[in-house]
Amino acid sequence: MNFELLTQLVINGLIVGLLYGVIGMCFVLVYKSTQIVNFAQGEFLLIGAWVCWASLIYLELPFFLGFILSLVFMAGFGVLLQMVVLRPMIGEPIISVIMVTIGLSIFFQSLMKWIFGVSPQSYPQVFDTQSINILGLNVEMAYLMSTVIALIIMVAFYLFFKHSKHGLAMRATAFDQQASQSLGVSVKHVFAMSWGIAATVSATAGIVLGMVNGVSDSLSIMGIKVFPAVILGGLDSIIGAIVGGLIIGVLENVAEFFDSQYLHIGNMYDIAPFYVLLIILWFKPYGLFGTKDIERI
Amino acid sequence: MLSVNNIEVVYDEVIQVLRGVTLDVPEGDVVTLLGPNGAGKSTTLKAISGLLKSEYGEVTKGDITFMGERIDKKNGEDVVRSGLIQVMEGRRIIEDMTSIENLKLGAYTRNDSQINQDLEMVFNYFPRLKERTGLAGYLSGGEQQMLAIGRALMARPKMICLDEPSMGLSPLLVKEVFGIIKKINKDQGITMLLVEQNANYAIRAADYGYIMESGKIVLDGTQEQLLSNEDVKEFYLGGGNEERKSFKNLKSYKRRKRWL
Amino acid sequence: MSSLSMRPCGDFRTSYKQDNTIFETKTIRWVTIFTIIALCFAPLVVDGYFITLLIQISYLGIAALGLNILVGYTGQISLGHGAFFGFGAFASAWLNTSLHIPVFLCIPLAGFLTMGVGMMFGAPAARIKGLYLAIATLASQFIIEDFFARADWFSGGASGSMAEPVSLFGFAFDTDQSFYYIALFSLVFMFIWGCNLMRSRDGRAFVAVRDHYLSAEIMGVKLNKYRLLSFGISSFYAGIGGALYAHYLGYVSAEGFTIMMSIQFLAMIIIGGLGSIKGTLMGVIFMVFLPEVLESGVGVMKMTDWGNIPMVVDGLAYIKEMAIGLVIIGFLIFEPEGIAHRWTQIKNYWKFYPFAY
Amino acid sequence: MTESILKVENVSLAFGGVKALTDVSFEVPRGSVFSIIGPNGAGKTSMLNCISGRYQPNSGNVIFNDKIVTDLRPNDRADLGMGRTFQNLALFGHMSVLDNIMVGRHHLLKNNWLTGPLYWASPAQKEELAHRRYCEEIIDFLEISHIRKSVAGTLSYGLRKRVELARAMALKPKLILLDEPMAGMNLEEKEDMARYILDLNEEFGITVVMIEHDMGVVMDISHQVMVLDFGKKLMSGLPEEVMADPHVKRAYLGIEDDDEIEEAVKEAS
Amino acid sequence: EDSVFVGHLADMSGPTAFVGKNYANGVRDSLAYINAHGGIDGTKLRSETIDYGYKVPQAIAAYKKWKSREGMVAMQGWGTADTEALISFVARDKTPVFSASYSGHLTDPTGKNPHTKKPAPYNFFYGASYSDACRGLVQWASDDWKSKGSKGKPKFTHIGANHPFPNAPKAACAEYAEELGFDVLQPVVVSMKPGDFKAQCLSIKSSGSNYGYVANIGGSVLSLIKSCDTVGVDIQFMSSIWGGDANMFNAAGSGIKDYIFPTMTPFWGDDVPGMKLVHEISKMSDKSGEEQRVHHYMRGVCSTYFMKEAMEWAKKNGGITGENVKKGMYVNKNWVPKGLEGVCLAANWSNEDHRGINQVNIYKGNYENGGVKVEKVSQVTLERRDDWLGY
Ligand SMILES: Nc1ncnc2c1ncn2[C@@H]1O[C@H](COP(=O)(O)OP(=O)(O)OP(=O)(O)O)[C@@H](O)[C@H]1O
Ligand SMILES: Nc1ncnc2c1ncn2[C@@H]1O[C@H](COP(=O)(O)OP(=O)(O)OP(=O)(O)O)[C@@H](O)[C@H]1O
Ligand SMILES: CC(C)C[C@H](N)C(=O)O
Ligand SMILES: [Mg+2]
Ligand SMILES: [Mg+2]
Repeated sequence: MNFELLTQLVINGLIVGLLYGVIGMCFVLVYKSTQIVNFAQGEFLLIGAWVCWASLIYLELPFFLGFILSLVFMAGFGVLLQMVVLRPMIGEPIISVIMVTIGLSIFFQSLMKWIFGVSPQSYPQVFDTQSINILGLNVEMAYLMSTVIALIIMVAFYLFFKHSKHGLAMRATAFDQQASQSLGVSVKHVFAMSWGIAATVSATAGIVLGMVNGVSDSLSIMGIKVFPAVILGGLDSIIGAIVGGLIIGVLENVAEFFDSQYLHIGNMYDIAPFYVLLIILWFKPYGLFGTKDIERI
Repeated sequence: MLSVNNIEVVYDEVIQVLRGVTLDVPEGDVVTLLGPNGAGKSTTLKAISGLLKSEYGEVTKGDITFMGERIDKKNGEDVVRSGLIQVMEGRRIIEDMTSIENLKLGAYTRNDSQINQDLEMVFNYFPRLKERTGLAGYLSGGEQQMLAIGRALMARPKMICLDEPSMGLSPLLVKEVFGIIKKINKDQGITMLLVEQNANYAIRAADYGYIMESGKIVLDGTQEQLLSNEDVKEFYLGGGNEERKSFKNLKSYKRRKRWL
Repeated sequence: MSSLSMRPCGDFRTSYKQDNTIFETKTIRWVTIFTIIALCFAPLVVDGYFITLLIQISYLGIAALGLNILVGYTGQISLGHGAFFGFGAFASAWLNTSLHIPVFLCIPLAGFLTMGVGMMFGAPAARIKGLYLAIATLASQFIIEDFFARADWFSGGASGSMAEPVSLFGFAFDTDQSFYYIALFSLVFMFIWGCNLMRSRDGRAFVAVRDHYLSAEIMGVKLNKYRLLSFGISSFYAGIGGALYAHYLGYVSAEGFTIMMSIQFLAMIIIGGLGSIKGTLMGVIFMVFLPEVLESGVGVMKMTDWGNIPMVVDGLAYIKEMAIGLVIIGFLIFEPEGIAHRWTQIKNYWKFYPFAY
Repeated sequence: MTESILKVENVSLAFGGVKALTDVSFEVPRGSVFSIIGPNGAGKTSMLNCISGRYQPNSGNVIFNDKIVTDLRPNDRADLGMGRTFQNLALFGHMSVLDNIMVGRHHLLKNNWLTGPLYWASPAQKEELAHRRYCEEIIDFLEISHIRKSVAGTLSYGLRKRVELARAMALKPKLILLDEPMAGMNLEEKEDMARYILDLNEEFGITVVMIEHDMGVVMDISHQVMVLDFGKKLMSGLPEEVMADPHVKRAYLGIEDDDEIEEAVKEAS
Repeated sequence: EDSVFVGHLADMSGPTAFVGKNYANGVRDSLAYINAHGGIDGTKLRSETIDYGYKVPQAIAAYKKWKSREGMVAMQGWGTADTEALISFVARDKTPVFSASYSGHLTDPTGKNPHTKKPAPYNFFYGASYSDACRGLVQWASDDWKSKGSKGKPKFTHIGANHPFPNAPKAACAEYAEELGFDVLQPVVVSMKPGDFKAQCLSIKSSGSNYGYVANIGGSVLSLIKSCDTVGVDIQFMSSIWGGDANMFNAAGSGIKDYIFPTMTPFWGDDVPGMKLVHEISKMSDKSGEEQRVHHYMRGVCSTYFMKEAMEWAKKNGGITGENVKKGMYVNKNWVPKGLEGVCLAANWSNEDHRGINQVNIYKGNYENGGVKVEKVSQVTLERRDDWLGY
């Protein structure tokens, strides 16, 4: 058994997994406050990645400026999107709103292709050392950056939901919009806030991915790829998202390990997480940290 | 303080529920709104606090003014911010939050420092809420009702609309609750619009009352007038002061209401 | 009066039987029957292009109805319908080529095979609910897709597998015009099946489970049985739809039964109206015609001098896609409850016309 | 065949810390109206949930018709003839009133997903109509024929309660459990509801277990009353006895004599 | 005035648009150019380009529309998805299709080879089949191995998604590699969507494979190269025909080291007689004439021009019908469309063998100060073995 390979894979899994986690958190945020599963998540990443790329290539900004700029842009974008498209849907059946997000993803998918073309692009070199070596595995700097950012975001989210009254308001809205309204919670603001934050955070993830793998329209697949992570952790748990992300990340890699070394089935990297997902859900129907819904009459 | 002028409400663009309802709540008073099931009481309250939209309902005629300004076009949260809050029918507490969180949520529109005092106040009114630290969804029906009322208090409103606050409460608590309502109204001078089924209490607790049937106000009057009205006695108070007729040997024919 | 109204204005029925009909009024029933008869003559009037679209509407419609029974009526979201559709297609082709079962039998058999698979993947529904379940079905999507690509014996792997045309008593339905009748028949049959299902015991049980599974159980409904069954039935429909698709194309390749297809199906039923049978059909028609209409729109644009602005010419492809997205969004903002709901409202409006309420 | 249709033996139920029920036992005589009263949070609904199978008691037994049903699924208990209504309404919101009631017939219907769709070609249609007839009787009995076709979710609170009763009756139950049937009704409607309960008890011969806070009703229509307090059985007996009990008066009714109501309010105002 | 209709299915917005756009432009410009210069001996070509976004239903609808409304005589298609979906239809309707899906199983019109599931008599494509191209690459690889004088058996790995397109050459190519004395390793699956492929790269690395056939396209290949670069895999990548072009290289940048890829046409800048015509054609959509077209564009052109000449033959021999166009494809041997000498390879189609092209040019790309330099390393001609027909 090739332990060196295994350790390297596990490390890789942890690092990639953390990124899944970050993207997962955006889902959780939107879901926690609006009950909506955002199918346009992937496009958020994409837009963020492209915008930053453009700001570096065309505006020739230094990276961190471009980075901040794109975050600001995305925050505005998120809020605007909410005002134009999602606000009218407030109080409508959740499933319809989910469908709207699917519509959004179709729309932005093509818009991005129109604006930025269909060929993948690479980010200009940002860090003078592209990658550093951890236990024999070369890890891109971008990932380390994302790791740090991820941790910060994570803590921020946690505090936000536990202690600020907006956190409460978001959860309340998610549970019963009419009732929350009757208590003076402005559903609009809650929505705006959560979409704004979600867009911003996704952008971060998108940019990191762009730096590592290059930007291309199909980057948005990430949006779907993190579903298992989110569910695994529990749809409404920030920590869950992170843990789920890590698990899936490691899982993929370990699966790849056994596949390539012993099983020789092929494609376990992509499929295994789903098998595991099914198994875990069977024993923990609300994921690892998800809150049960109240079964009381 | 609050005046509803001849409003009509339509659901789903076709189902008309209110057919010109007019009522009027003077500042500092407790006004009650009685009526059989499906009369449109809850609808009236929803119309007042701007909660119809999310049910595809809308006020098609008439207007509602609260402290001088029109609110019938405002949406829910703004109405609350202007100081009018409703305790909705069927409790509508946030089940997946704890009682405390629910109460804190009630204070959402405030940002002063006295929130914790008010928490204590609520706990004084309803001690048992303090013991139940779990999720509010697991509270018993009555406990949830208490929570709902407490939550409204947390907003420090100028006026509260209560939709059947005594529903599902034990006699002891009903009595308490009405006591509390009266007390709040006294201590804090909060105006109350009280939709009730328990007429005995409601009318006695109120300064003025309206009776609504199938979307219209069919009778209104002061406490005394209502208490002395034959029909009210017959249909709402249960024979009023003379011997209460037993549920067991009811006459199955119905006396015709005079106002119909 | 009622004989001409789209909706009963007051109750004129004299027997429960009359009251239990599929159609709200005689008028509607006759309109429907007449439409179907009219459709039988379609090949004589409209050209092959239209026939294709009608055929597409049929097999997609059948599958979509299945999904609506699962999502709309039982309240279990599925993101794996596309895969089941594909499974039906391969299954039918496989049954025919390797077991040499006549095609017209393969189609229903494929339905049942798919039903089995569907129930297998629906099993988690016994424990998992809501969005958790939705994502669990997403797993089935990917697992099955992967299976297609690797199971050469079943799907022919990279080079796909072929499907003979339907043939009855020596007559082969191998042209669009002839296959159209197979499709139309299947559509009508499966939809009547659906209507009857929903107005009989198990149909009600589904809705009960959706609306309030706790009280449903206390009313005597076996929760898990029905959660599973609705998966079964929905994949049965998917299977039939897929099988028709296979024998229409004559060739099945693992391409195309992707998550995108599953989402397409969801779009159809949500736009059409969840928990509405006629809504399902409306939604499918909407989603099938949308790209075609936009495509011809693009054609028109090319004619105009817009067609000369390179930016636009290159853009057209994307503009079209964006338009699809926009239409979906705009539509849902305009009518979140789906076409069926708007339809009912219009009827209610006319019912009381000219007195709005 | 004993004369008690329902036996509850030392049932205890706890949720984490909260002891909802501790060692409660009682018997419900066949054909009687049996009321459970008690302060809020005393465990009444939980008791009902244990009987109807929503909750599993941590210990103790529920015996229905001389059959131990303690660990049967709720739907199996329904088959045995146990119907109930709920405190927080639990109708099928998007179904028509009629369908809601037809669901009550579920366990009596035979047709399934194969025969049902063959509607005309199978016994399904005959069966459906036969049961429809039965439901219509219930509808007439509860005087809700005017809302037969309307969507349950849009009905007003009181009407919904009535529909729930109808749905429970459709089960053709031997025992029916009512959780605060009178809540949210005005006197007039309470009178109706009381009449229905009496009728379904006397005419249909259904045993009734009822949770109710309205003492007037409880006093008048129930043969036996049990008082729960903090999950414990305080006492049970004839209505008069119970009402006479000083502890009940204080802990639950909170009154010494009837005309206190006036005072209660007066002193407040 | 008389005219015939040619349908053109393209993916310019879908998942394969990355290469699809270039190929489609080649076809579209050629069709326009042909018309601008007298059409098929005076017969105008009516044509419509429909972007079906790699969605099968749209492709079918488009095909039927053209068939029933325009009386289409031939079609320029695109990808695996649409081509395979239409196989039966086109055979039934006798409509030649010139696809950009080079799957081997399209090359056996009569089903001689037992491997063939479904004979595809009306399917043509310009270029070596995915299988043949891959065979060419492994042939080069074995020479390369020898020339390097390395010891032992070289190891070969197929790297690609588990989908029909990447899988198309898998079995065939592996078989031939074995034949050439390769040690064929377990294929490595990487999704068609870009992502972090360090895991796969690590297992490639640990397997010590020497030659890797990259079957995916676009972003996916980009990610693969980047990931393997980071991990430090020492393997000779050999891409499919769609896996190596200027756009890819510009995107991958420094990642490109000795990147081997096949072509069936020269590059834009190359000085061959036929390029003049290509540049003219290109002006149809790019007046300035500045745009640098990638080699997929050229294949689009060739595909259209072979069709054109077949049509010309058909016109002389009983009129431009699907059937005649098919026949037209068979008349010439070692055949290059007029004016495209040096651009399109000499082709041979026969009614029993649709392997029009059995030649691959093999290039090597290297990143050098800000640009990617490509050099031709070899040219492989594959024998027309019967057991390779349709496989
Ligand atoms: N969302 C809705 N859509 C359609 N009709 C509705 C809706 N909500 C209420 N209604 C109808 O409006 C009428 C009045 O309902 P409302 O709840 O206001 O009565 P109520 O006086 O509160 O009765 P109760 O005392 O039982 O609560 C009822 O007939 C009900 O069917
Ligand atoms: N599922 C549950 N999880 C946790 N605690 C519960 C649950 N169900 C009930 N409880 C607790 O058990 C106690 C009894 O609840 P129950 O609903 O039986 O009271 P009740 O007698 O019906 O009161 P009410 O008259 O107000 O309805 C309550 O304190 C409640 O908080
Ligand atoms: C996948 C893309 C490169 C298109 C390619 N022609 C195919 O075979 O599908
Ligand atoms: Mg009400
Ligand atoms: Mg209770």
